[in-house]
Amino acid sequence: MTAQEIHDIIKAQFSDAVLEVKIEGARDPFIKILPEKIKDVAQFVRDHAQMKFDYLMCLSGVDYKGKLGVVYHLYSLTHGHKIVLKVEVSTDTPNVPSVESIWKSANWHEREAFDLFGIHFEGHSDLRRILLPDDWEGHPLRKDYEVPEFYNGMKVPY
Amino acid sequence: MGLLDQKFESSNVIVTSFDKLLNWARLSSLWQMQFGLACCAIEMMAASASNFDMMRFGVIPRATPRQCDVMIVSGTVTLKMASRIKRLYDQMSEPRYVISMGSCSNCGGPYWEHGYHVLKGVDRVIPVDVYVPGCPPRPEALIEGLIKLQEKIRNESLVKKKAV
Amino acid sequence: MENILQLLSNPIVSAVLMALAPLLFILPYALVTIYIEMKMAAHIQNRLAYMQTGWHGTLQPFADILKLLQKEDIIPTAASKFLFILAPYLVFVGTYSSFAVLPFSSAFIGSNIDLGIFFLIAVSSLVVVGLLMSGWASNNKWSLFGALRSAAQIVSYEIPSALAILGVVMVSGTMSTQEMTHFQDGGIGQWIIFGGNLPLWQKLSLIPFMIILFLIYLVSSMAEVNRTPFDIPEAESELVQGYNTEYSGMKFAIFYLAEYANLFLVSAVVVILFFGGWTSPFGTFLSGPVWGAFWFVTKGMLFVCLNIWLRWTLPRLRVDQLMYVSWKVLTPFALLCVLAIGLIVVM
Amino acid sequence: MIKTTLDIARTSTGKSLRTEEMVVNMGPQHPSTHGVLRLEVVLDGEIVVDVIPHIGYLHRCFEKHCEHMTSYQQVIPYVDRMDYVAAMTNEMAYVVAAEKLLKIEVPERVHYIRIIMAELQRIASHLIAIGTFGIDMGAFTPFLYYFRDREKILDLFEMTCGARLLYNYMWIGGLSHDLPPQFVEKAKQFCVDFKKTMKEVNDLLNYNEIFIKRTANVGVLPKDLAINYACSGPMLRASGVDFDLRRDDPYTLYNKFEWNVIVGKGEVGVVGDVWNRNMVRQNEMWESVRIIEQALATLPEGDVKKAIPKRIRPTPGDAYGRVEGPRGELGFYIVAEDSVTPFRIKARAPAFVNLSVINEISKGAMLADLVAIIGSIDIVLGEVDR
Amino acid sequence: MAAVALYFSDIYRSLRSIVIGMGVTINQMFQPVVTLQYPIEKKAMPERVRNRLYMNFDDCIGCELCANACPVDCIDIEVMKAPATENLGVTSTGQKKRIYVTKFDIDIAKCCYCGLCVYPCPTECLKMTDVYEFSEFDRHNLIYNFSTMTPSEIETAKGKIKVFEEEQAAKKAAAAAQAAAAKAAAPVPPSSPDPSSQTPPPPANPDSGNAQPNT
Repeated sequence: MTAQEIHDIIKAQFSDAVLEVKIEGARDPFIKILPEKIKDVAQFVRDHAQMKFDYLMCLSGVDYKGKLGVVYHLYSLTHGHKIVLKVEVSTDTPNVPSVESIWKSANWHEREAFDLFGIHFEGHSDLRRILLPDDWEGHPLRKDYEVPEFYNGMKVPY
Repeated sequence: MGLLDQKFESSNVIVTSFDKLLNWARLSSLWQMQFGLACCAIEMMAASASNFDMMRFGVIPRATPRQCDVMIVSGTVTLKMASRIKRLYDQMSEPRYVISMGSCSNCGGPYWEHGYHVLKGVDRVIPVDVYVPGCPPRPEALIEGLIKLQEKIRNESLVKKKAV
Repeated sequence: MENILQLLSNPIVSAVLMALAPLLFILPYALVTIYIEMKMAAHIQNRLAYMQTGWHGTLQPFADILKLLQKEDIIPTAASKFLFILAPYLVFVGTYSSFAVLPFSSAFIGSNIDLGIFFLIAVSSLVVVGLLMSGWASNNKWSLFGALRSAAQIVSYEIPSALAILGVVMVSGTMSTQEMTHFQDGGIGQWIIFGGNLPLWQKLSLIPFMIILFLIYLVSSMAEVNRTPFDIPEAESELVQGYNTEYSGMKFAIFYLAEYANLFLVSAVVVILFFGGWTSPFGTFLSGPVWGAFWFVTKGMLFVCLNIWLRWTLPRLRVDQLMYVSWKVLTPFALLCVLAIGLIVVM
Repeated sequence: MIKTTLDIARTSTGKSLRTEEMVVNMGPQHPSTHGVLRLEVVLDGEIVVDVIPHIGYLHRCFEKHCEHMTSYQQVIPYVDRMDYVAAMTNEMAYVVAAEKLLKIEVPERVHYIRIIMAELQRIASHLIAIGTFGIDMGAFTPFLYYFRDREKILDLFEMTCGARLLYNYMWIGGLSHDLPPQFVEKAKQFCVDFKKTMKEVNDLLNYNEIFIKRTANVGVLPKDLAINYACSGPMLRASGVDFDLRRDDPYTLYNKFEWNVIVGKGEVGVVGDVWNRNMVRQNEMWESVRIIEQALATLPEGDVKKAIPKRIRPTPGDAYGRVEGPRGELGFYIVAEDSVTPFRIKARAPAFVNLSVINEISKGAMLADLVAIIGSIDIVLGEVDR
Repeated sequence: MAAVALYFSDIYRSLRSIVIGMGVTINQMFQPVVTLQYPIEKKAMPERVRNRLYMNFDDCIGCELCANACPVDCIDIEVMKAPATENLGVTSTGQKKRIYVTKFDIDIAKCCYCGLCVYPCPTECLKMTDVYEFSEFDRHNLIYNFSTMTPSEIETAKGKIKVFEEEQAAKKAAAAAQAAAAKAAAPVPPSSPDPSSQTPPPPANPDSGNAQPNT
């Protein structure tokens, strides 16, 4: 299935959720989804017989300077096609529905995105810091992050 | 420290040669703490494996800190790990030595500049005896560091009272 | 001079001296065995091991012991201090006292008691108490695991090993280790693994059962000394160091010593039970008290080497499989063999 | 009626014998956690009730560093340090993603050399995986045999690019060096020698009955769970999913060679158990040797530095490139803006994803099995924590 | 019955695999050892080996390309533009040195031995050697100072630059005065083609560096 067909199916089902689509000229064709709808779309594309996106390759958080984004790289082991879904939320209220219940692999990816970007995944079963210690302050991969001077009495900068 | 530590006041021929014997024992039976942190751990394993065989120097990996003499900090020490390293060091029994292996544990290595979660040098939490540079150091370089450490031990005195 | 002789004839002094005699053997033996083990392991793995201390690192065990002497003796704050200190000595005593009944040669045995082999089974089980103590007193979960595993393991493997010994006792008709050895005197054909000095048809029919008993004893003895594939109490990759995780310095050295002493002990028992103890394999050729000691130690060391060889070959069993081997394989086979041997001997 | 100890205990205390679950902390320093993984294990006796993995003890801020580089080229040394056991395949993944971003075509010789290096690296990585797995099982000797042979691969690498472990060999659009003169000959010799060791270790470890008893039917990962958890590499294939990126999403020139995808068949246990995972790795090494031999035989001529761009400044956009690393699907998601500095690089580390399944497959296993399961997942903490 | 067969076949297979394993190990025991006895014997390093960085200071032209290429910023260079009148000599590749390099420190403890600094160097003064034995008791000894300029030399250089700058300023002022005078005299003044104006020209840029014959 081509990216265009996938887009058409999604568009037909969730006409108001698709915000932007780029297929021509993109290295990986992507569809930008309304953040609130991402869980429904994810459920739909996983279960749809023609799409069957059963394999979440990668889930990345991105800081677009002023906006935070989550990028879902999907692949179908049955059909062998892929698509990229993107959502964008504001830095002040970075709430995205969790897709953990759809793809279990999203569990740790979402925890990582929460840890490093502060994106809050609603409905995640265990949203804790994963890489950094629990008492760490701030979200280091944000572009405006300042490295703390001390952590637990240990000097951090060189 | 051990049974014989600082039991003698003055230094004479017997004490000196006894000292030499004890130093010899200590330097030729450096049991290594079996733990690795990152890339350097692989080279440390290679140094213990057949081709370089650190056991030639009496280095045996032990899993528990209590029975170890030398801790080879092999890899990046992160802030999350630093307190654990400190604790492991505290658990080791005297006399204990530390070899800092590789750029990361020397001073943060490639992560010294932007590594918000990297401890810039393991010597910020535990005292280090020998710094082995390299990223990662070749197994030979590690062995050379070990020989350096042996030299250092050779010039120590455990038996005599330390001048305060 | 006379005073010294008088002193020596004092029963208490002589008993103490006799009691110290095995130490004269165990210490050098342990040093040599540590060296042999490391070198053998190294050559199996295409490497060299100890090279820097003395010629080919022959002085390495001395360095190790001297170093362990210098190490700080840590007793963890939360440990049960008395038991923690007592445990290694108890382990060592358990092994050490078993040496009393080992007939090193026709002229030397610590104590030639009638129930020698029985004494050995009983006393060597004392090790379990020491291990349990060390594991519990360390206040370390891994140690506790090691101790419990070790208790389960040693107690289970006592059964097949006792049954194997029983089979031999039935053939030789004695429980004294010295008597047992005398029973096998007269060359390789007279060894119990080949049926002892019984009539020929009995010998021939005994051989298969004796070989099975030998294997059973070998396996269970390996389990009793906690060596791979049965080293689950100190399984490095699972339990860090098991029961001796918290021990350092001299206390650890005693554990170490006890382990190697125990290794020789079980090998020596194999030799006494199946391979003729101190008897020369060539009948009267090269026999006598001194040669006897030579043969005994040599045969013992051969089995020590076999143990080492196996250790560096095999992976480790899991705790339930360990129990399976003991209760479902070794014990039934041992019982069967004992039954068969009983029938053969009676007939 | 004979009273058992349990009965006595019950009657004396008035209630049933109380057992308590024990929480044991495994790691960050533990001989079998392959680095600085920490597992909080809830144990009921020897039975594992629950496992809570804690990672991040080696979080080296890889992704932050990438955003501070002054060129895309400078990321490569950091990529090496991510999965330090398989630096070549990491570089491969990064350059595949970057070349996709920059739309660079590289010469055929570069592809061939990359394949040879990646497959050699796969062997080297699997050697460590199986060797350390053997140590977890208590077998120390195969580990040293494998390390001995790994040293030969490292010699080949060292001769090619000068480093033993972290190579900085594959550059965007090419390679840092061409192959040295004796490389082909030595690599061929290695392939011949290596087959012997593999057979030996099969005898010594993989088909040892004790080893089989320890690993068969342990830590079974069913097929659908493996897919839902996005496991990849040997972990996925051992569960019976016939999926290999080298064949199914081809990058470079893997489809030119003749080789098979190894899938777990459950010879001695069930599909998806620890033994199968180990065996998939073992058999993959045979296939890697096959690929290397073919590639060496048909190595084309050419200049390996021809396509290296002088200055890398991609057009804004993003690209996700993935390759089949020794541990599974290794992907790099690169977001570029109009600058020489990467805007964001996210590494999709296979070990990170594979490790997240540990809780599911180790419940009900014994403590010793847990060690086997960790070993069979083949984690590299540098990659898990990045 | 099947269970019984399995029971016995298990025992048989276990014993068999143990014997096979023991065969492998005993066979290996008599193979030659592969150990390299390091301090006694040393491996011949391949030609491309990347270990300690070596820097030939005589050839350095202070272009800072290596510092820019370094991903970990372990090279610390401080330069001063030399007066045009000053002759600093030429490098072995024939390039004229124009810059005082007052500080050229490589923190070898930070270095990641990637070799990226070696390629851009226009005079090939930086290279990775095969020396790997350089462990230290003190970490600060791992910061290698390659600059041969002593503090007094730096002071003199500074003085020279100051003098030169003053001269230049004076010249420029003179030129400006002249120009003003000329402007007053003639409507179209000739643009002053003074190559050594006060703003230094950009130090050798990457492309010109690559233009050097380095293979």
